[in-house]
Amino acid sequence: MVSMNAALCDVVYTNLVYQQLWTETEIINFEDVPIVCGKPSHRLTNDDNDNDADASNSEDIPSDGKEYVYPILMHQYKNSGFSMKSLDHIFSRLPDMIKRLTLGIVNDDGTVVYYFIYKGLRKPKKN
Amino acid sequence: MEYRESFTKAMSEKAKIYLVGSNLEDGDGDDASSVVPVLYDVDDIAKIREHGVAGVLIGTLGGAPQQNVFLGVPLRLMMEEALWLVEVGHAVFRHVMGQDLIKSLKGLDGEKLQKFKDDRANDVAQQLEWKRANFLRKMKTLRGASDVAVPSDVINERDEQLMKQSIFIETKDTSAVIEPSLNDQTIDQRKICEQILRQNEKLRLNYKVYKKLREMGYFMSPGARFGGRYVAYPGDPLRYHSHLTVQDARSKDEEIDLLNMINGARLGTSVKKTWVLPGINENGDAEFYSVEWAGFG
Amino acid sequence: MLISLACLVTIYEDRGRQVLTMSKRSHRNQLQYKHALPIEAQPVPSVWKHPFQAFSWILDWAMRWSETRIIDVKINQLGQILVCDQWQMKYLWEHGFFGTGQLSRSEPNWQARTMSRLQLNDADRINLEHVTDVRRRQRLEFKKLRAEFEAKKLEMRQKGIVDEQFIEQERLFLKNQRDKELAFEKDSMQIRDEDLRLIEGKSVIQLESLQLMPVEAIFLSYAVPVLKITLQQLMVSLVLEPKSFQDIKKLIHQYVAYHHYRSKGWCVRSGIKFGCEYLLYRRGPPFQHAEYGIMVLDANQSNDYTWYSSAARVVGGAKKQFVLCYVEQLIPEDDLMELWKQSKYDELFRNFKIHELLYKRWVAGKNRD
Amino acid sequence: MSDNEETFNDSDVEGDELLQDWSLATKIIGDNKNVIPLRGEKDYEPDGTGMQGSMLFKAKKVMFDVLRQPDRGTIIKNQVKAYYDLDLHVATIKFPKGTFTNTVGSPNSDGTLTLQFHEFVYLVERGSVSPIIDLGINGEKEEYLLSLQDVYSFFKSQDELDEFFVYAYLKRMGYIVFPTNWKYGKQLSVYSRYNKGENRFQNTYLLLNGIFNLFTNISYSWLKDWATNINNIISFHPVKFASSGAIFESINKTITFYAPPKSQKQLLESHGVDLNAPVSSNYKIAFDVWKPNPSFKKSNRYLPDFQIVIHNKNSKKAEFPNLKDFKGIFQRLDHKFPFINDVDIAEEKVTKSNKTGNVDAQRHLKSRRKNNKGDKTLSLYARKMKRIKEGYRSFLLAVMDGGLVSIVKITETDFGSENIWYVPSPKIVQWKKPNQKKRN
Repeated sequence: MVSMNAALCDVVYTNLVYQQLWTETEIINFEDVPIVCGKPSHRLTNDDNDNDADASNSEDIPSDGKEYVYPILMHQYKNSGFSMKSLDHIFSRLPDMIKRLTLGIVNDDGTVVYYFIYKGLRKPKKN
Repeated sequence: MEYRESFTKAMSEKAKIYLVGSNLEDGDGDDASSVVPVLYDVDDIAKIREHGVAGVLIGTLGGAPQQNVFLGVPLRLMMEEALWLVEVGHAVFRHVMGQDLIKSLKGLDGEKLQKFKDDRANDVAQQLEWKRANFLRKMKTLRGASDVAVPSDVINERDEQLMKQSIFIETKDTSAVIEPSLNDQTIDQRKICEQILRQNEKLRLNYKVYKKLREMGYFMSPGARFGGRYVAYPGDPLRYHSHLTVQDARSKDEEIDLLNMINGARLGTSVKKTWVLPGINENGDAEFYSVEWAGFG
Repeated sequence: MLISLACLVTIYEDRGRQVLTMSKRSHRNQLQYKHALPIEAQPVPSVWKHPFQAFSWILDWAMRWSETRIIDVKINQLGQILVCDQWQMKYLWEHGFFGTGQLSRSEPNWQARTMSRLQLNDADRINLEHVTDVRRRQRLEFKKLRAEFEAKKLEMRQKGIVDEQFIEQERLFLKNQRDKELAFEKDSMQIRDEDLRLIEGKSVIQLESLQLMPVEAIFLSYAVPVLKITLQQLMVSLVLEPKSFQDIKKLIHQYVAYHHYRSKGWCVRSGIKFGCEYLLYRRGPPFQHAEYGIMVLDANQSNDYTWYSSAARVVGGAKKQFVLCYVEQLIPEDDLMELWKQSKYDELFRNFKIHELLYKRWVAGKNRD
Repeated sequence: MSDNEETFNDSDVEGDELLQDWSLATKIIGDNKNVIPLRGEKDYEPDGTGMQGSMLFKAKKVMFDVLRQPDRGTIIKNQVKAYYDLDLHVATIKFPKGTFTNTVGSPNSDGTLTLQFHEFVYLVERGSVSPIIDLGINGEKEEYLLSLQDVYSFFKSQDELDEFFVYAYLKRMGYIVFPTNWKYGKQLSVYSRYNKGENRFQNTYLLLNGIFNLFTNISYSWLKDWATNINNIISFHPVKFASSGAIFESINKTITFYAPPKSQKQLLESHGVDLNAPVSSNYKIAFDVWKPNPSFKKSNRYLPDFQIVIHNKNSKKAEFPNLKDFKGIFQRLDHKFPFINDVDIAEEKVTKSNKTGNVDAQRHLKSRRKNNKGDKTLSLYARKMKRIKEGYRSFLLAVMDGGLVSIVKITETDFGSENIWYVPSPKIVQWKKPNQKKRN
C-alpha cells in the first residue's frame, strides 16, 4: 500500500514538474498522508488577480505560492473508496495554514486532472 | 407608504403555508412528504422573503399570460423551506381538502352567506360608482362649462348599461372562507413536521443541510438545473448572483463519485458557482467541502 | 458561460497542433492517419501487371502475417498499461489514436515539446554547453574591459583629472553590458534545475510513455491483436480474482461499449475532460472535434436527475451530443462469471447488448414552428 | 410572440444570473406586445451599502406591486362561468364562448363544455373563466365565486399539481395540449392504418411471430455453441484483410445492439409484439402536445408533435427512468415520428423496383444515382451521420424540481446499424508508405 502511494506520488510529481512545469516541487509525508508540494509555473487561473483581490477569499490562497497536491487513483472500472471521511483525514494531518488542498486525480486514461478542495464553504471567484 | 404599512402588518403575523395535494389525516399510510407547500397571500410571500425564503411563483400572471418569465401567485416552496419556516416560527402549516372546503361553505348559515353576497354587491356598486364619477368628469371636460343644453350629471340608459357590463369580476388569490373556518382548528405544527420528515430519509438529511445554510444567511432555490439539490444565494436572488451548487446530503463515509464531482466542478467553474459537497456527521450536523476546478490539467 | 467552457476546450484541443493552412493540414492528416486501426489492410491490386507483382504481394502478405502482435506493454503496480517504445507509441497513435501521452493532452509529444521549450531543436541549435560557453566568454570580455576602465580611472585620478565625460562613458558601458547579459539570459532560455536532469547531449531524455486505457488494451489484444500480451494475461492483471460478477461488471460494461463504437468505425477516446466516459470522433482528434459524449450505464441503473443534468450540461456546453449508452446483460450473472473463469471472453462479450438514447435539453420557445 | 423571453427562461444560466426586473413585467401587462427587453446584471453579494439596499427594496416593491394587481378576471360582459363538480372533479361551462374553446375542453351534446381539472385551473389563473361552485342550499341554486386558493384545494395529489404545472407551462408558450388517451373526438394513430379492419393481419402476425420466437429460442441454444466454436476458430488469428472495411467487418458482429424501429412496418411490429408484454405504468405519458396552429380541430386531431412524461425528482416514490422504463415509454408512444417518411419512402422505392422489376422505375433510380454520382459516398456517409444524430422515436421528459421545470428530449438512436469507418480514397491508398513502417 505504501509503495503504491509512493508510485502514485511519483506519477503526480512527474506530471507537475514536467507537464505543468512546477518548481520547488517535493514530496512531503504528513504522517500517513503523502503530499506533492510545489509552486505552479504561473498564477493559477482560478485565483483572482492581485489588484482585484477578493478579500473574503484571499486568506485561502497560500502566501508563499505553494500548492499541496494529494494524489488519488481513479479507475474507470473500480470504486475509488474516496469519501468525505477521507478528506477529513487528510485535512486533519495537514498543518493549519494549508487551507486549500489540490486533488490530483490520476486517471487510467493517462491524464491527471486537478481540483481544489476547501474545507467548509468557499465563494466562487468574482469574474 | 401604503406598501410599508401592509409590510409591517404582514411581519407581525405568521405566514400561512397551505399543504396541497394529499390527505394528511390518513396517517402513516399516505406519503406526507409529497404534499406541496403553497402560499397564496402576497403579504405572506413578502414576509417569508424577509426571512430568507424566496420560493418559486407558479401561477399564470393574469395580465401577461403568454410567457413563463414572470409568474404570479401562488408561490411554491421546497419542503425544506416550509419546514424551516414553521420550525423557527415564521409560519404555520394549514391543510384543507376540497371536500372540507365545500362542507364549510355549505355549512355557512344564511347570515354569513348573505354577507359574502353583500361584499360582492358592494364591490360591484363601488366600481360602478367610480365609473360613473369618471364618466361624468370626462363629459364635463369634453363639453366644457358653457354647454348647458345637456345636464352633465345625467347618464343615459345605454351608457349606464355599458358601464355595468364593464365591471371587472376578479378571481381573488386568497380564500374568504378557508382561513376564518380554520382559525379555531388547532393543528399540532410539530407533529406535521415530524410526520413529513419521518417518511422521507433523503429529505431528512437534506433538511439539515438546508437549515445550516439558511442559518448562515443563504437563500436557497431548487438546483437541479445546475446539477445540485440547491442553488445558494448570498442574499435575495432578486439582486444577487448565486454562489453555490449544493449536492444532496450524504453520510460522511459514502463514496464520492469522482466522475460526477469532476463534471460538477467543471460545470461550476463555467457558471461561476462552487460545487459543494455536504455531509452529515455522527452528531447529525451538516459539514461541507467546496470543490472547484484548479484551472490546469 | 458555457461558451467560455467551450472556448477553453477549443484552446486545449488546438494547442499543440501544427500551424498549417487548413487544406495543407487536412491533406497531410489524410496521409499520416490513413489507417483507422493498427492492422493495415493490404489492398489487392485491381490489375496484375506483372507476375512479379503478384509474388511481391504474397510475400508482403506473408511477412505481415507473422508480425501482428508487435507492441510491448508494461503494466505497473498502479495498473497503468504503458507502451514505452518510441516507434510503437507513434504507431499506435497514428493507427487509430490509441492511448494518451502521460505528459501530454493526447498525442505523446512531450519530448518534442520540451525540446522546443528548451530550444534544443532550433535550426541554429543553441545547446547548453554552447550557452555556458558564450556566457563565460562574455563574462571574460566584460571583466577585461572593466579592468581597462578601472586602470584608466586610477591613472586619471592620480593625475588629479576629473573627467565627467569619461565617468558617464563608463556608466553607460556597465549598464550596456548588464542589459546584454540579461537579454541573453531572458531569450536564450529559462532552464530550471529540473530541466537540467533531462538534458542528455543535444537531446532530452524521453520521460513519457503512451498509456492505454484498460479497454483500449483489451481491444488491442482481443479484437485487433497487436499487443504482445494475451487477453487472458491482461484480464488477470486488471482484475486478479473477482469473487462475483460485480467485481468485473463495470470493466466488462465499459469494454462492451468501447468495442461497439470502435467496431463501427468511431475513434473512441476517454471523456474524462468532459465528465463522461467516452468521446466519439469521426476519425480522430486531428481531424475534427468529438461529436458525442458517451455515458455508459447498466440497464437497471437509475441515478438522481442531477447526475444526468450536470453531465449533459458539461458535454452540451462543449457542443457535443450527450448519449446514454445502456448495457444489458443477456444471461444470468453466474453464467457470465463462469465464462470469465474459463477465459471465454469472446462469448462473455457476446452476451451483452447495447441500447442508446440521445439526451438533449428541450426548450419550449424554440420548438414551436 | 417573440422568442426573447423563452431564450432567457429556458437558458438556465442566464435566467439565474440576470436580474429579473419586474418593472418589465408591468410593461408587458400594459401593452400586449410581449417583448421582454434585456435585463440587467446582478451583484456579487451584499456589501452593506444603503445604495444596494435601496435597489433591492425597489426591486421587491415592483415585484410585489405586480403580484398585488387584481388582474385575474374579466369584465361582466365577457364573463364565462365554469362550475366545478366535486364528485366528477371536472368543471362545466354552460355557455362556452371565447377563442380558448378551440383548444380546451370536451364539448357535450347539450352545448356545454366539460373542462378537465387542469384545464379549469389554467383558465382560472389566466382570468378567462370565473370559478363557480353551486352550493345548492335547500334545493335552491346558490352560486359562489371561488378564489384561486379554493380552486387549488381541490388538487388531489402532488402528481396532479405537477401535471397541471407542465400543462400550464406549455399552454403559456402557445402549445396545444391534451391528455394522452383523451376520449373526445377522433385522433390519428401511427398504428391506425394497421389496426383498423386489419386485426386479422395483426393476429396472424403475432401468431407467426410467436412461432418464430419459439423456434429461434430452441434452435438458438444448440446453434449458439456451434457458432461460438466456429468463431473461436476463425476470429482470433491474425487474419489478413484486403481492405480496411474488412477489418471492421471482422469485429463488428461481436456486440449485439438494439436497433429501434425505423419504418411504419417495424413500428407496428414492435408495437404489436409489445401489446402482450406487461407495461410499466410508473411513467405514464401525460400529454399530447401540438405546435401552435390556428387551424387545429380538437374533434379531429392529427398526430401530436410531442408526447410528454413527467418526473418529480424530489418525490420519494419516483426514480429517474432506467432502460426498462424508457422502453416501456417508447413502446406506448404514438405521435408524429419525423423519421418515418424518409425511411419508408426510401424502403418502398427499393422494394418496388426490386419486386416488380419495373423497368421504368429502375431506370429512374439509375438516372438518379447517376446524378448523385459526384458526392455519392459523401452523401451516404452524411446520411448515416444524420440518422444517428437525429435518432428515431422520441419523447419529452419534464423534470419537476420544486416549482421549476426542465424539459429533456429523449430519443432512441442507433450507432450500431451505421458503419462509418473511413474508406481511403484510391488516391490515398496508392500513396507510398512513409518511412515509419521500417522499425528500428
